[in-house]
Amino acid sequence: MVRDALNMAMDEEMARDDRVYLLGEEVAQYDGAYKVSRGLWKKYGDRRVIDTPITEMGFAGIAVGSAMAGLRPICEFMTFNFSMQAIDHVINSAAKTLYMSAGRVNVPIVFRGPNGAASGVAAQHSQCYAAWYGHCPGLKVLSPFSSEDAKGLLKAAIRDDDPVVFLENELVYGTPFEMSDEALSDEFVIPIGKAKVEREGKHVTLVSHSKSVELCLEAARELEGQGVECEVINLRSIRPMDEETIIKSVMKTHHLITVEGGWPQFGVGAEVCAKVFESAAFNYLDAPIVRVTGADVPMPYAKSLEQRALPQGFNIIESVKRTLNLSPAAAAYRS
Amino acid sequence: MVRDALNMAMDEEMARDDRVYLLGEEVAQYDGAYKVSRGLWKKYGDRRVIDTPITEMGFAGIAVGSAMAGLRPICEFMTFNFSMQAIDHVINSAAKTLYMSAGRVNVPIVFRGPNGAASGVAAQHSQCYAAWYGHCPGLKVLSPFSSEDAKGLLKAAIRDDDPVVFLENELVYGTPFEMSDEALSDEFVIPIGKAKVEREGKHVTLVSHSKSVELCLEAARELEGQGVECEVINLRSIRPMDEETIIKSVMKTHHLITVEGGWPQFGVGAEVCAKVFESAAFNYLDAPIVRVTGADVPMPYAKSLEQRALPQGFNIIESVKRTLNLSPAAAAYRS
Amino acid sequence: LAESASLNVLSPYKVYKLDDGPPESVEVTRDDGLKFYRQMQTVRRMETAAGNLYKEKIIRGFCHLYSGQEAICVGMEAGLRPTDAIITAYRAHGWTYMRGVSVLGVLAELTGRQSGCAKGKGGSMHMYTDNFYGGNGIVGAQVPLGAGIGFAMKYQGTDNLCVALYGDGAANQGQMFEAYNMAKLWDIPCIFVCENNGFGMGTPVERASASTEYYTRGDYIPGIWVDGMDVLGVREATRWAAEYCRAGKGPLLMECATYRYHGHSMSDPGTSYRTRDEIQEVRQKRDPITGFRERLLTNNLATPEELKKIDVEVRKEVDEAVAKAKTDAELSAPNLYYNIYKQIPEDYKRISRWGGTHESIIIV
Amino acid sequence: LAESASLNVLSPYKVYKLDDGPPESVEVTRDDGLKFYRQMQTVRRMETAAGNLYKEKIIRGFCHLYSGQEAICVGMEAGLRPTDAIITAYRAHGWTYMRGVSVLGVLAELTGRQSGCAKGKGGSMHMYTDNFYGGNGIVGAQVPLGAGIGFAMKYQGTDNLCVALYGDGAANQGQMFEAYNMAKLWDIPCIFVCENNGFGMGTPVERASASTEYYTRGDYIPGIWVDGMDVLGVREATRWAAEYCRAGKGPLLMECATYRYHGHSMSDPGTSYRTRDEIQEVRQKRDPITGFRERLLTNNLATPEELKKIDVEVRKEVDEAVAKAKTDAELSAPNLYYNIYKQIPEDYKRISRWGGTHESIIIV
Ligand SMILES: Cc1ncc(C[n+]2csc(CCOP(=O)(O)OP(=O)(O)O)c2C)c(N)n1
Ligand SMILES: Cc1ncc(C[n+]2csc(CCOP(=O)(O)OP(=O)(O)O)c2C)c(N)n1
Ligand SMILES: [Mg+2]
Ligand SMILES: [Mg+2]
Repeated sequence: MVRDALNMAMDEEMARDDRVYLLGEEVAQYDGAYKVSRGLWKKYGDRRVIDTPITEMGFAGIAVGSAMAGLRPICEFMTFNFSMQAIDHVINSAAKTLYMSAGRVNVPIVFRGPNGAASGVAAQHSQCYAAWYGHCPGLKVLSPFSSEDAKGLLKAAIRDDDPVVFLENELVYGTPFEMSDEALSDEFVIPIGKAKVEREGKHVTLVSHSKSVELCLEAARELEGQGVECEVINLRSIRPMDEETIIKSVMKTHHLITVEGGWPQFGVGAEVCAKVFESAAFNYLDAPIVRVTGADVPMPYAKSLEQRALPQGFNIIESVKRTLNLSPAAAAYRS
Repeated sequence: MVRDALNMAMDEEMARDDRVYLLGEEVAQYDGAYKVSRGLWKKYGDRRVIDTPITEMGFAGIAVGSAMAGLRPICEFMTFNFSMQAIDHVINSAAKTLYMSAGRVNVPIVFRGPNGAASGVAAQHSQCYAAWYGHCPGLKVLSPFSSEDAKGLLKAAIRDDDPVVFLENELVYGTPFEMSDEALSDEFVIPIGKAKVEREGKHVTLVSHSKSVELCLEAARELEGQGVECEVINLRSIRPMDEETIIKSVMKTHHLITVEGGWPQFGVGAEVCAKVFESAAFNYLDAPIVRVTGADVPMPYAKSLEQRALPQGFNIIESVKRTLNLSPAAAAYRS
Repeated sequence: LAESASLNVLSPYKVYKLDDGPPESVEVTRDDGLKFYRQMQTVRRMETAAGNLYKEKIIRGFCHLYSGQEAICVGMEAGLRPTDAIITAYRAHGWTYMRGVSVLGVLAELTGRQSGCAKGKGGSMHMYTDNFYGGNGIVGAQVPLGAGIGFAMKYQGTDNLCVALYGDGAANQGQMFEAYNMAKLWDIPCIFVCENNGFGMGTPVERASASTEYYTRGDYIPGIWVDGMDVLGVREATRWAAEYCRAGKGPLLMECATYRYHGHSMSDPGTSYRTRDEIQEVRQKRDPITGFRERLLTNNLATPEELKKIDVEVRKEVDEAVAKAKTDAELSAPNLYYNIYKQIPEDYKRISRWGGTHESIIIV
Repeated sequence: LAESASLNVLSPYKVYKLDDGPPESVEVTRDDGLKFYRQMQTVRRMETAAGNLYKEKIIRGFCHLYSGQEAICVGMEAGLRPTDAIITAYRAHGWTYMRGVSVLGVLAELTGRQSGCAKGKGGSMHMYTDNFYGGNGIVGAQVPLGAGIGFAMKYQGTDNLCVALYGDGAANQGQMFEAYNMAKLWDIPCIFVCENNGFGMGTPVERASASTEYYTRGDYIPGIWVDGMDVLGVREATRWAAEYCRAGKGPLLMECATYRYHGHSMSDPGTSYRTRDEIQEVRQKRDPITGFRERLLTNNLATPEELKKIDVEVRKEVDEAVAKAKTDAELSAPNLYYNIYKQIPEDYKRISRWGGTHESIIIV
């Protein structure tokens, strides 16, 4: 499970480096609101696993300050929605300080927690922050999908000397993913800034991150039956973004669809589009890029509306068919 | 001057509607940190022009609450950099409430203040928030360029029943722009969501907002001498974005360059790219879109570095030439 | 049966920076007594129903029950005017009901159906009605909003006030202190009410607050401590506080000591950070409803039969609401795109999940 | 000449939630006296130079001068260890100097040149050196950061502490109160110091703070009020406070009453919200340097000639720094892209202002 992979990553890194500590709301005695830190307080005690009051701005500031002074905090936001209260510290205190100090003060901190939509938690608890944080130099922004991603990237983030925003997804915390033997090792670290080709294919490229990768893989499986081979790219890293992998794939497939759970405008898909536009892949595209995204609405609570507000498998499948000109609706598209 | 146009807009709307009031740091007795509210406190008094303590989160919350209860606050952030402290109220309290309440509670508020880079104020005081706010449904996001824009759009924003983020630019506060007679009238209101073609041209479209429009116009004038006619589009509204105007122009010129002062990734240019990609204009493009943006760095203080961190006229001119294949460097581009 | 009785509040008030406080002897009429009983029972029953619907997976996501805290919403509402405003956090069901939304309006919101007071768009945390501004999912955010509502009331020249409620966990949020400061500087008619139920999620007050004397934490703002399990004490303190605010003396803090019976939200069993015994003991010794029922009877303000009858009526009302809340329809698909803006810009594109427009999505 | 003297602090301390306070009679040696005089003069002179460079348009943007407040940075530094940490707001020049950056390091940072302590990348508000963490442009943000630095010192098992400074305007920021709460809960060795200079930009304290007794605003955190124009009082109070913190008693608040001679930043004439007479009066009656100079002389700790000599040396040091700060080079273009990350991801693209890469921009 992704939850266990995250737990393992923190456990191993805390064992490895005394400077690493975890703080956040309910991370210690309650084992984490989503049980991601289960057992860590029992194992490492009050000094290294710290329950905070519900004061995000304050504890994020404290975490950043402690990182400036030599510690390596993991700062959990119960969900990233609450990082808005602390965002000034993420951007102005963490991301910009190395630059403002001309390299003197680095800020080795990880901000982590669930990001994007969960189930039935409505508008204030369902926002995706990938594009916002991805916009800001000085940050590294990771968005793992599988258990291996979760473990390898979180370990990389904790070891990194710069501030990392680590966007988890509550909906996959309980998903059982295979873990390779390699991934179970103490030294399994995934490099920041590299995407993963989750599935190779030659007809169309699907670029995605976080839980949406799952949707893409499902769609790819379904389309396989219909003779369409999708190449599925799991971005893993939102900033820096691995444009080489995307470009290479697009030059092979000639078709690109981006898939994400966040809002469409100024989103991750927009940046992917722009990068492809600026690249050599531009001339290889046989059809316009399609962005499959969350709807441009605050998240509604009601189940049927919520479902409609998020990308579904059939949206991807439809989009692939239109892009490849395989569906009767294709003609109507782009009117 | 843009400063006077903004002042006039607030003055007229305060005279017109008793529910409109202004609050923020130094807006009253000091006449505004940048003197945008000059004279309003003298004219309207303590009830309607209110100096706040330096507590953005608190006073933004108070402003939003008062809007829910029937007032029409203009909430000034001394600069938008400080809106990060209050951003939870901008997004979660202002932008989402109409939706969460299924239409019952609307929030007629204007958040305004200078946005983006000023001169020599370094990393924490130079960020552009256009893309961040543009990402979020429930908000309307305006970014005026000229005095007419400033007046007509601010009046529209104040009269609007929804939350509006109004991004000014300190660097043009003192710029003297012509104001038409029409613009001087009490009833001069510019519709939200419409771009303005500042200059017509047939060879290349330059899409921009805020002070960067000036750069585009300058570049266009210089290129005119070299036989290149640029069409310059002033977006005015970041959200909703007037894609029709962009698409129409691109279908005419077949070339597009976006220009903005903010960071490149997940920026305004990215969204423009993606919109064009999704539109009928896609097939009309004869060359890739180029994004001219601020550099992907926190803003440095030193003058020469600061200048390099921001788009300059020659960047636009170079980009136009490359796009139109007019320069010897063109071949090297896109390598 | 007596038409009214004079009773003492259950626990003496504590006051901070105040020369006097609310009277400790209060007058209650038979009618009010029966009304408060009915209201508290309705909230309790409604919450129990919500808990059951959650277990049946008909309510999703978060669901924060108010059981144990009923005396606060009932007592405060009785001490206020309907034109006064209220804003609270996500533990909002009881308050929504007390502000005039029917049991169905609450339960159907929880099931996400169109009879819900936000038509199912808001859910558990986001309920609204006249002079009731939510329902807010962001801990502490409602407090500056409440100060703003109070600000508007003063600006508009009324003598109404706003009550902004928050939990003991929220009490540490910085924006509280920003709101206190401006409310005091500008004499905003706002009562800041801390519902201290002993825990913020799994964290007991002592581990979250360097001072747990919440009624004193406004520093320069006077405060009152009230037993939040005593509906009469809460009503009396509220009346007194409201008068204070209406007199233009500025804001006031009020701490209501209470207890939450259920877990924080439905996914929290609520027994890892406190014992079952502790919960049991509060239920037995301090329950706001059982206690009040007893007082009604011993003071001859009601007969057991009357109360029984109320119980039956309440049960029926809630059961009917449950039935309807289960079967009521959800909003139709196009509603996904309504209520984003009140004033829709010309040519506005509703952007769906695949880059199409509003029109294309609803066909899907 | 006396080797040392025993003097009284200029104004009695006020204490809050403390049984005792720092001694009001303080011992000062001749050496220390001369050192403090030199340090205060250097800061004053450096700020005057900065003001002039600003008027010459060699310094750009914001420039917040510390003139009038010198006794605080000099007195506090004398009461601390070099291994203690300091963090302050944007009014940082004096503190940067006291923490060991040369006058040139400060002035060249202000002129944006590579001899600046942040090589010109930070400017007026962002200066750093060992155990000095800035320099922060966001009002109040440095306070949780400071608590975090203190946290790290405790975590690392040292008995060092952190001093986090903020203005009277910043004192109302919510994040202060969040930091206070956690610092107290966790016994963080941090002294929170409010430099109360009477104004936050154009707003006098009474219009910004519902309570202007800043040393009491930590509620449950004890506090001391000190005359911030008295370098000896500041030193003594700091020593005492540092001992308190080092003893593991948790955080402390300290208010230093002071005054700012210049406008808020260079663009503010600083005379619209206070009279010239008011400024003149402080300069004449409370100036930290003139006053201290007098005390040195009347107590036989220095001769007028010695002080004159210091003045001349200071002037020379600053003048030389000015000359270099004017002529020193700015960083070269590629530096625009350095220091964004300490650990640069493989294949990392430096993205210029026209969609090209690092390489393309530097050719431009
Ligand atoms: C800013 C923010 N941080 C964290 C949360 C998650 N959260 C929701 S409720 C809660 C506990 C609040 O406790 P308290 O204020 O005592 O209210 P109670 O639940 O006891 O009524 C937390 C941490 C949130 N919703 N908002
Ligand atoms: C969060 C934030 N809000 C507003 C500002 C603009 N600003 C800079 S300094 C200042 C006044 C601060 O006054 P005070 O804390 O008393 O410090 P002083 O300038 O007197 O040293 C303001 C409003 C800012 N930098 N950051
Ligand atoms: Mg609680
Ligand atoms: Mg001040």
